[in-house]
Parts: sequence; structure tokens; C-alpha cells
Amino acid sequence: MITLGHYLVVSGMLFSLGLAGVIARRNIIIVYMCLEMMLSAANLALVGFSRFHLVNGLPDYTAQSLVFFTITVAAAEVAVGLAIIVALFRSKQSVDVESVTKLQG
Amino acid sequence: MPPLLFYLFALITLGFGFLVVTGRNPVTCALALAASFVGLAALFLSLDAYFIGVIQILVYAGAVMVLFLFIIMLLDIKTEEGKKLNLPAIVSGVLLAVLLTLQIAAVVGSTELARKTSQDTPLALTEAATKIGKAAALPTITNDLKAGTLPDAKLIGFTLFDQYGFHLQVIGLLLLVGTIGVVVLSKRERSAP
Amino acid sequence: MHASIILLLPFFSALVILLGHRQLKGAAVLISVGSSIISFIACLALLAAADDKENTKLLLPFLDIGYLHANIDVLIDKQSRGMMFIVSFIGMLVHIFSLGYMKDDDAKPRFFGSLSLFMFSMTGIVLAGNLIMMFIFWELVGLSSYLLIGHWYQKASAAEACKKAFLTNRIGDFGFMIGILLLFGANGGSVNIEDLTTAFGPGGTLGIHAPGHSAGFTTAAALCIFLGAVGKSAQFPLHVWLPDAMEGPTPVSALIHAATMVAAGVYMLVRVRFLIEASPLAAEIIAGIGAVTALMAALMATQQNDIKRILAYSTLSQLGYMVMAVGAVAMSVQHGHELHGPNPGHPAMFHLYTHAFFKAMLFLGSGAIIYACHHEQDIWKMGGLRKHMPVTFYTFLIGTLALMGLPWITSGFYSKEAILGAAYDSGCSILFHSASLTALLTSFYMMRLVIVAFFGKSRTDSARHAKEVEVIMLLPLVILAVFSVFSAWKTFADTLQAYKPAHEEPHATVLFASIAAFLIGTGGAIYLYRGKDKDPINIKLFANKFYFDEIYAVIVRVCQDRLAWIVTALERVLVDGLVARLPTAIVARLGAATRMLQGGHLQGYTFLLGGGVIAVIYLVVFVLPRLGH
Amino acid sequence: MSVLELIIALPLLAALAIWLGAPARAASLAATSINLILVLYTAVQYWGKTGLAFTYSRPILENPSLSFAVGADGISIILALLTTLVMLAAIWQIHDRPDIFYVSSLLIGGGALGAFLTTDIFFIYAFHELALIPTFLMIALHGRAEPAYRKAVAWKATIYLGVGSLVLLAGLVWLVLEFSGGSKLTFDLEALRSQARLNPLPDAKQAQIFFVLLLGFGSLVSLFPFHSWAAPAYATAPTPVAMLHSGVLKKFGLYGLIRIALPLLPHGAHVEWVQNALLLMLLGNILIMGLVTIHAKRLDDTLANSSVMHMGYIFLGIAAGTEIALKGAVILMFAHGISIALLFGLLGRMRNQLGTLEYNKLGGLASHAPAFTVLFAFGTFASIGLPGLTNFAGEVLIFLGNFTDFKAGVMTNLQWTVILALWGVVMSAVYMLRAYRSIFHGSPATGLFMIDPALSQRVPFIMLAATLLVTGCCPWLLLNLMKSAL
Repeated sequence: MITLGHYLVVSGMLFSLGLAGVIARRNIIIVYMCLEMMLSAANLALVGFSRFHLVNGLPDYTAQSLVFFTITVAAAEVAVGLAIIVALFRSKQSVDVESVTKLQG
Repeated sequence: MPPLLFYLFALITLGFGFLVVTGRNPVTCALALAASFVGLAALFLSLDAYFIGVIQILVYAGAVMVLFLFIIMLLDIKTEEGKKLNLPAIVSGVLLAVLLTLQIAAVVGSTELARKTSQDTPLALTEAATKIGKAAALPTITNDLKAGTLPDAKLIGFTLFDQYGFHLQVIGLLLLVGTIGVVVLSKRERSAP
Repeated sequence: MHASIILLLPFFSALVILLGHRQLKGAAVLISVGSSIISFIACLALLAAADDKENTKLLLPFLDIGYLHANIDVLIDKQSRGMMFIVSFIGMLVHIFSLGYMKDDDAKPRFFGSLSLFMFSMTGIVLAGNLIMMFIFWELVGLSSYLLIGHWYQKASAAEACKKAFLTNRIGDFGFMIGILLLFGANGGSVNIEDLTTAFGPGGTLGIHAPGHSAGFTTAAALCIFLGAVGKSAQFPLHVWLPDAMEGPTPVSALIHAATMVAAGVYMLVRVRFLIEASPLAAEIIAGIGAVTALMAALMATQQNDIKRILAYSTLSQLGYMVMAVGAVAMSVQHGHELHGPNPGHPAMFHLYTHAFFKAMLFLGSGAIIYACHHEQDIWKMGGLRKHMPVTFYTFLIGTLALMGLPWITSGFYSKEAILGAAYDSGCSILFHSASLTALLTSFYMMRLVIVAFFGKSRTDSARHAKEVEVIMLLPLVILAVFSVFSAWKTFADTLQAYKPAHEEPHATVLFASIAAFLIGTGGAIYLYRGKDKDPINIKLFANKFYFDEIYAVIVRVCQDRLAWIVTALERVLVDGLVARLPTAIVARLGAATRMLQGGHLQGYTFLLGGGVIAVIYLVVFVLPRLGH
Repeated sequence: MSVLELIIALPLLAALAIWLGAPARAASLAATSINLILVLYTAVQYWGKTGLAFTYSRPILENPSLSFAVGADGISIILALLTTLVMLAAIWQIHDRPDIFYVSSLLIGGGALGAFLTTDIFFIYAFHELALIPTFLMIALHGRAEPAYRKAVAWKATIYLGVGSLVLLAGLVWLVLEFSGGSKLTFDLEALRSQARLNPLPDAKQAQIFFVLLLGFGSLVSLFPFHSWAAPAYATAPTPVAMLHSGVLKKFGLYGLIRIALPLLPHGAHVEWVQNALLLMLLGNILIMGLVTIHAKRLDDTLANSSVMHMGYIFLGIAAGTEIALKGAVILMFAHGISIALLFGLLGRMRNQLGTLEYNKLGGLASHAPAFTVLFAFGTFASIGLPGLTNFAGEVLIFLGNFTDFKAGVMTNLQWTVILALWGVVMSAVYMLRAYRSIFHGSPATGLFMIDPALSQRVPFIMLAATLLVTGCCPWLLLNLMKSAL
């Protein structure tokens, strides 16, 4: 039978995939997509918990409202992120992570 | 929700997720990501979170993916053919991912909370109608509950506007700032830099 | 009062010459010679006023803290009066001789200044009342011998010789100082010779029969002080500097390296004889080293060709004699029979007095010969000088006979016979046999020198044209020749309070041995060397001085220079490395590591972020529960 | 207003005047010669007295009672005499050099005078630091070797002495805290000294504090393990700085030990582990540095290393701690200061005239420069401890001081160290005479030759040589100044 554990494991694996992608990939857009994946993995865990933790016989909707908020934030973040990437592309003509080393100490 | 379907959707989500990470061509990655989100939405549905599932498809798969594709097309990013693999980064990424998965699996395995299945947490819809406090006053919710169906969207809407009204306004503001930011950032410099 | 004149006059003359030698020009020479004559007269007055009470009179304060009284104080007793007479008399004669000898030398003021400095320091040693004052003048004598040997410093050999002399003396002084420190500590802070004599005497605290007497300490102190004498009197291990010291002008060799300075070691040993008599082991070692030096030097002398080298080795041999006498007398005292007689002088001092006269005479004679043969020193290039330089020849002959110990006539015979007597009743027969063998060799090589240099026909034209030196150089020769005959006679010996054996007739065997040695040695030399043009016997070992110079050179090179090179390298690597370079390297490495964190590449940041998350999870979930939080 | 304050102030004022444009050579010569006369005046006044004299104190702070207090006893006057003599000689021998030479010499000398004549630990430390700074600057700016090496040497010296001063500061603060014990914190030496007499610290603590002070003062004085800054610094330092630092400033560490460490921590040096450590270190100084000096191929390396080696003897005197040894140590400090200053001064002149100081390139200089040879001979024979020159009096007192409580037959390791240290005397004779022989004796091989300095330039060196001779023949002149028991 499917237990909460299953959902959490899937969410964990998805999160790790996202993390691996962020670290491993050189193309900043792909990095961004993996970031979205990590966020949605978190949502999955939240929904899982809301379903298996019943309040008055119903799923715990505060968790789901939090998921709602994360989705909104993610959307805003993607918008701003991509704008930055565009500005970056204009100045550096490349989306490679290596080229972005302005902060070098 | 038969376990088979769960494994199918999980496989879809993780498979396409893996494709996103390893894809050479950004467009294929974007599409793989969309597919992964659809799989994810299906998982939401299996958890009786219909509204969230729909929102997931609507916002993520729809809006965000389109935005990514639009940027990829706009900036005409070619596939990274032949760039030498940044071996240390890949190795450390994979290493870290494996380590994290093992850790989560160990944590999950060690708590008995995670062993609860949907059967032993049935949704007692009819009795809920009387016990949900202020929401009981709203006939629309109580009628559905009594009819044995889960008014998912209505309940979320009630929770949001009942308890988290202020938070909604903050999110609204955040979205506003986000859009203004995008406009400022992507405005082409009139005077040459 | 006389003592202060004798001591301080040469010092002021040296100072005046040092400061004003450019203005004084010629006068510098007169000042130094004048001061030597005046100090000789003062010394005669000192001899005349022979009040027999021996007291240490303070002359000048030097170091006076608490119970330490290391001052310039003067001890006038029989021994110092006798020695003072020798030093000032021969000093005066050498001053007069070098007036002639150094006539055409351009650095005359520097020479006479150093001579005055030498007279000052030698007088200091003779009159010293305490060991620290003796040590002070010990080193000053070393300095003046450095200056005099290195007078012609342009010559590389002279420069090396003076450095070698000073360093060898310094090694001797190293031992001397340790001896003084030991005595200073043991004797409760006083190194006054009179206090030490009482301390080691019958009632004293350190004597051989004193309760707390530790044999080890006394032997150590005695041997350390003996090391000082070894350095100064060129005894066996540290003898290498004396032959090289011949680089200096001949009057220097006559005064310093024959009569006075090298005798200072013997004088000091006789001064501290209470210490030597307190330790039987030290007495034997001293006697042994003396005998070895005497025998070895005599062997070396037989094969030398340079006239001054022969005399240098003969001095070495005679000094070995005297040191052996000191050891022998100490051994005989330990065996119980006291030195009997009214004024029990010391055979070593007696031989020192007589030897000073005829050896100074021989050196001055050789100086006259070298001066006449235009600085030719090799005896095989001389020959037939008997006809050309009669006065020098006769005086030289008298000196040689005195050195060889012509029985009953020359002073050498009496003093050498006294030493043979001391060796004979020291209870160790080897000493007596080696002493008599040395006596034989002495007469052999001296007769060889006289025959080759004076008899036969002159081998080179410089010898042929040699003519007698001026009177000013002959005068000291004649005076010294007279003394080398009469210095052992009763009346003269008494005034010098030198040792005179109470029982007139020596042991029969001793008498027979010394006469036999004289005859065999002379006969052998005459037979071998009459009419020869080159050296018939040729023993490499003796000619090269037992290869000591080479051995010492290797020892110095390996032990000092090589070790210094290794130590420098080690010091630079270890000390400098550990204390200086290591910390700087560590700090630099740390700097580099922290810089990597701010490297600016995004992936580095995310990696660290992820690593941090995992570490936290690991800690919180796995470690803390087990630790019981 | 005590005369000592004037002595300290004069050089600093002169430096200021030069900086403001006064003629450098005239001002500095005037200041130093007046200073010398003043110090001689104080010496005559102090003749035979004991305890502190000419004291005058200007309170500055109340709670940690801090006051600019001056006062001098025998030791300070002797060292002040050393400082003024070396300062006058160092400044006199400077010719056609930029003004910075004069200013730095005045600052170093003034700092040293301040350190020797004040009786307040704070100011002793402060003046020493003031004196150090110009040394580093001068080595870096006007050193002898090519710039890169010069700067490296300067850096090394700065860091070394900086760390040394820090360790010293830690030791001093610990000492002051130990003695003030929570009540009024005082830096005044006399107050601390009386407190030390009233309630002395336990031996173990005394040993620890003494060891920290020893490390601090030791590295300022190039004690063995911490000596590697000294040789290169003196070899490359310009002549006046080399003269002043090796002759005077290096004595500060020893003065500190005698003035601060010994009276306040009497048993500190006699605790087993501290004494053994000190003996090992000073043996390293004498024997190892002796061999290193023998190995040196250039005159400046030889002199620099030999000044490090001679510190071993002074530490030996301090290790013994008896009255004779300490007075010997002070005399040896005075003598070594004068002789090493004389040698470095002459070295500077040789370097200017000949350009090279390698032994194998020199030879036979005596025939052309007799006066220079005599002066160098004075320095050489003084530094190898020839009787009749002051070094010997100091050394013999130190050796005797170590043997005062010697019982026949039993040798403490202090006495064994003296025996080993005595071999150092032979080693110093070896390297100094080798240097003297290869430079002055022999025939002038390389055509390099020197002419005698003009009489006016010879005066500073004659003055130093005369001091060595006078105080060497009558060391009681110095001893009577140190009547007060140490």
C-alpha cells in the first residue's frame, strides 16, 4: 500500500535531482529549472503531510495554503530570475555559470 | 488510488526530472520539466488535493514553462554541444544528491508516522460537516460534505480568506514588486552603456 | 718601589712609542732601550735589597668586588728575584743587540714598541702575586709574541706563524683559566699564591692530607694549569708553534723563544708546585710529557738544516727537560725525600737560569751569522766561518759546549746533571734513561751544527765573504758567553738563589751517564759530519717533524672548518627554518585556503550550501539523539 | 627637572630640529657631545654612591599609576655612557649621507637613553619600541645589499622583534598584574620591587614569568633559537644603524633582564627547568654561533655573527645571578658595545673604500693604512677578550661569578656550561685572527688598497679605542659606579 513514506521519498528524490542539477549544470537556465523542481518537490511533501494529518476528518488545509503561497512566490521568482538572465545575457553574451564571477574576492 | 498508478506517476515525475537535469538541449529540458510537473499534479490528485493539482498544472506547467521556452527562444541559446564536462561539479552534484536521498530515506524509514496509509486515515466527510467550526455556517460546504464529496477548492478558499487574509495581501504585493522588477531589469538602456 | 719601576716603565715606553712613533722617528728606539737598561738597574737594586720576608704588596687595584681581590699585586721572593734578574739582564742585552740587527728595518718603532710591551708582560708574569694577574700577563705575553713574530707581516709565512702561535697559546690559556676557576672556587674566592700555598700546605684545607681532599679535583686543577704551561712552553701536544716562530727577527727568537717567554711555563709550574705535589697522577703525567717532548724534539733537531730551526728544537728539548724535572721533583717529594739543603731551589729553575744564558747567546750568535751571510739560514750553505768570524765562532763554541754540558767547566753540565739527578731519584727509571738519551742527542746535533757551519771550507760565496759583525752586536755575545760558563758557579748561583745540590758529589751513575752522553754524542757527530758537503743520514720522519703540522692541519680542517660548514647549514635549515620560515609558510598556506572560499564560482557556493545542509541533517538526526540531548 | 630628562630629550629635540631644517651634522654633533658631557657629569656625581639618584617623577595617570619617572643607578649610568659614546662615534663618522642618517641615529640613541634612564616599566618598553622603528626603516631604505634582499631582511627583523616585543609585553603585563594583585595597578619599578620583597611569588610562578620574560628579552637580544634575524640585519644595515643597534640597542634586552626580571623574580632563574633551558640556549649562542662565525666568508657576516655569539657570555652572567657575575655582565655589555661599534664603524669605512669584504679578495692592507690597522687591531683584540681591554674584565668576572659557590669535587651544570663556554673564547680568537690575517697581513694581492682616514674622521674611532684601553686597564672605574648590591 502507498504510505506517506512513499510520497516523502519521491519528494526527497525529486529534491536531490534538483540539487544535483543546480550544482552540476553549467547553463544557468537549466539551473533555474532544477530550482523549480526543488520547489515543487517541497510542495509534494507539504501536500503529502496535509493529506495524512487529518483535522476534524478533513485534510489539514493550512499546509495546502502554504503550498499555494510557495507556488505564487515561485512564479514571481521565475519572472524576476529570467529578467536577470536576460540582462546578464545582454552584458555577457553567454549563460555559462563560469562567466559569472563578478563577486570574486 | 491503486498503487500501480502511484508508481507510474512517480516514475513519470522522476524520469522527466532526470531528463531535465541531463538534457543537452534546453528546449528538451523545458518540455521534460513540463511533463514532470504533470506527473506531479497527478500525485497531488492521488492525495485528494484537487485544487492544488490543477493550480500546479495551470501555473507551473502552463505559465512558468511557457516563460522558460519564451526566454530560450528569445536568447536563441544553442545546445551546449561539445563543451567539456565540468567533471568535478558533476561528480560533487551527484555525490551530494545521493547522500541527501539516502539521508531522507533513512529519516523517513525511522519514523512510524510515515507508515500511515490512506486507508487508515479515511476522510470522515459526513461527521466533519458538524465539526468544522465557523465553516459549518456556510451551506455550500456543509451540503457537499453531507453529499459525501470533498469541496476541496471551497475549503482552501475558506482557509485562505479566513485565517491567512493578511498573507494574501503580502503575496499580492510581492507579485506587484516582481512585475515592476521585471520591467526595470529588461528595459533596454536608452543611453548606450 | 723597585717592582713598580720594573713593571710599569716598559708599559709607558710602549704606550709612548705607540702614540707618538711618527713624531719620535729615531728616538722611539732609544726610549725602549733606555727603559730596558733602567729596569735592569732597578732589578739589581731589588736583588741587593734581599729582605727575606716574602710578602705580596698591592701595586694597582684591578678587580675588587666583595671577597674577590684580583689586583695587580707583587710577590717578591727568591724565585721571582732570580727570574727577574734573568729577564731584565737578557732583555737589556737583546735590546742592545737588536739596535745593530734591526738597523736597516723600516718599522723599527713598531719593533721596539712590541719589545717594550713584551718586557712589561714578562715582568708581570714573574712578579705576579695571584693567578689571575699571572693569567692577564700570560695573554699579554702571547700578544707581544704575536706582534714580534708577525713583525714582517708582509711575508705570508710570518703572518701564518704569528696567528698559529697566538691560537696555540690561546688553547693553553683555555686550560689555564679552567684551572684558575677551579682553584678560585675551592679556595673560597682567593687565588693569591701565598694563600694557595698555605691551603695546599700541611695545615691547609686542600692539601693531600687535608680531610676534604678530593684527589680527582686536585689532579684536574693541576693538569688544567699544566695545560697553560704546555701552551706557553710549547710542550708535546702544543709544541708546533715554536719552530714556526723562527719567522720573527732573530733577537726576538733569542729573547722570547729561548730565554724568557717559553720559560714562563716552567716558572709558573715551579710557582704552583704545591699543587703538583698534591696529586701523584699529575706529577707523573707532567714528567712524562716533559720527557716525551725532550726526546722527540732532540730527534727532530738532528735532521734540520736551518740554523734557527735547530736551535728552536734544542730549546723545545731543553724545556722538555725542565718540565720533566718539575714532574720528577714532585714525584720524589711524594716518595718522601724532601729537597734538602739550606735554600732548596729547584733543578728546573737552575737549568732555566743556565739555559737562558747560553741559549740566548746561541741565538744571538746565529743572528750575527745570518746578518753576516746576508740572511742565509741554511747551515749547508755556510761552512768555514771559523776563519771569517773568529769572535762569533768562539762565543758560539762556548755556548754550544755549555748546552752540550762539557763536564765540570760549563754551567750546562751542572744544571743538566742536577736534572738527571732529579730524574734518577724520582723512582721511575724510564725518565732517567730517556733524559740521558736526550743528552746524547743534544751533544750530537749541536756538534753537527758547529762542524757543518764553522769548519771545512765555505760552500757558497756569501759564506766566503762573511766578515765579522760590528762591536755593538759582539758585545752581548761576549757577555753572555762569560755568563754561560760561570752562571753555575757557587757564588753566582747563590746570589740567584738558584738550586744547588747540598751534597756536592752527584750519584756515580748520573755523573757517568752525563759524561758518556757528552763523549758519544760529540764523537758520533765529528765522525759523521767532518768534511761532508751534504747530510749523510737522511731520516724523513725527523726532518718533517713527525708530520705533526700536517696532522694538526687535517684535524683543524676536519674538526673545525668542516664542522662549521655542517653546523651553518644545519642552523640555517633547522633554527632559521623552524623558527622563521615554518610559521610564515603556515600563515601563507592558511591565507590561500580561505581565499578559495571567496572564489566567486557559483557552483562552489551551492556545493558548500548542500554540504552544509547534509552535515546539519546528519548532526541533528543521527548524532544528537545518540548523545542524549 | 632632573638632568636625566635633559639627556633623554636632547637627541629627540635635535632630531626634531633637523627635521625642521636645522643643519643636520652640526645639530646632531652638538646634541650628542653635550649629552656625553652631561652623562660624564652624572657619572662623576654618582661616583661611589648607591641606589637611585637624579630621580624625578611626573605623574601622568592615576588608576594604573603611571608616571614618567627618571632615575639612574650605576648600571643605567654605565649604559647611558655607552649609548652617548657610540652615538657620538656613529654620528661623527657619517659623511655625505642624506639627513635621514642623522635623524635615525639620534632617534635610536634617544630611545635607548630613554629606556635606560627611566624607572617605569611602561616607558622602558615604549622607548625601546621608539628606538626599534628607525632601525627597520634604515635597513630597508639604505641597507647595503640589492633592494629585494634588503627589504626581506628588514621584514624579517621587524617581524622577529615585533613578535619578541609582544611576548615581552605579555610577560611584563603578567608580572605587573601578579604584583599589583587587584589593588592599584602600578608600573613603577621601585614600587614593584618593594612589593616583590614584601610578598614574593611562589617559585613555580616566578619561573614561568621569568621564562616568558626571558623569551621576550631573548629574542630582542638574539638569544640562540631566536637569533636568525640578527646576522643578516647587521650585515646589511647602514654603518651608523649597525653600530647603534648592535652596540647599544641589543643591550636593552639584557638590561631589562637585570633591571626588571632579576630583582622582581629572584628565584626565577634558579628553578631547575628554567636554568637548564637558559644554559642550553646560551650554549647554542656560544658554540653553534661560534662555528657559524668561523664559517663566515665575509667580514660583515663574521662581525654580525660574533656579536650574536658574545651575547651568550652575558646571558651566562645573568644565569649565574651572583653579584660578581652580574657586575661582570654589565661590564661586558659596556665593553662589547664599544668594541662592536668600533669594528662596525671601521667596517663601514672599509666597505666604502674597498667595495668588497670577501676575505679572499682582500690582503695586505696594513702596509698602506697603518693607523686603520692599529684601530682595527684594538677592536679585534678587545672582542677576543685580551686582558688590558675591557671585554676581558667582564668575561673573567662572569666566569669567576659562576664558580663562587663551587665545592671541590662537585660540578653543577652551571659550571660545566662555563667550561664549554670557555672554549668559545678560543673560537672567537680563531675567527677574529683569521679575519685580521687575511685582511691586513700578507702582500696586497688584488691591488685593492686603502688609505688612512683623515685625522678628523679618525677621532670617533680613537675615542672608542681609548675608552676600551682606559676602562680595560682600570675596570675599577666602572666597578665603583656599581657599588649598590645587585
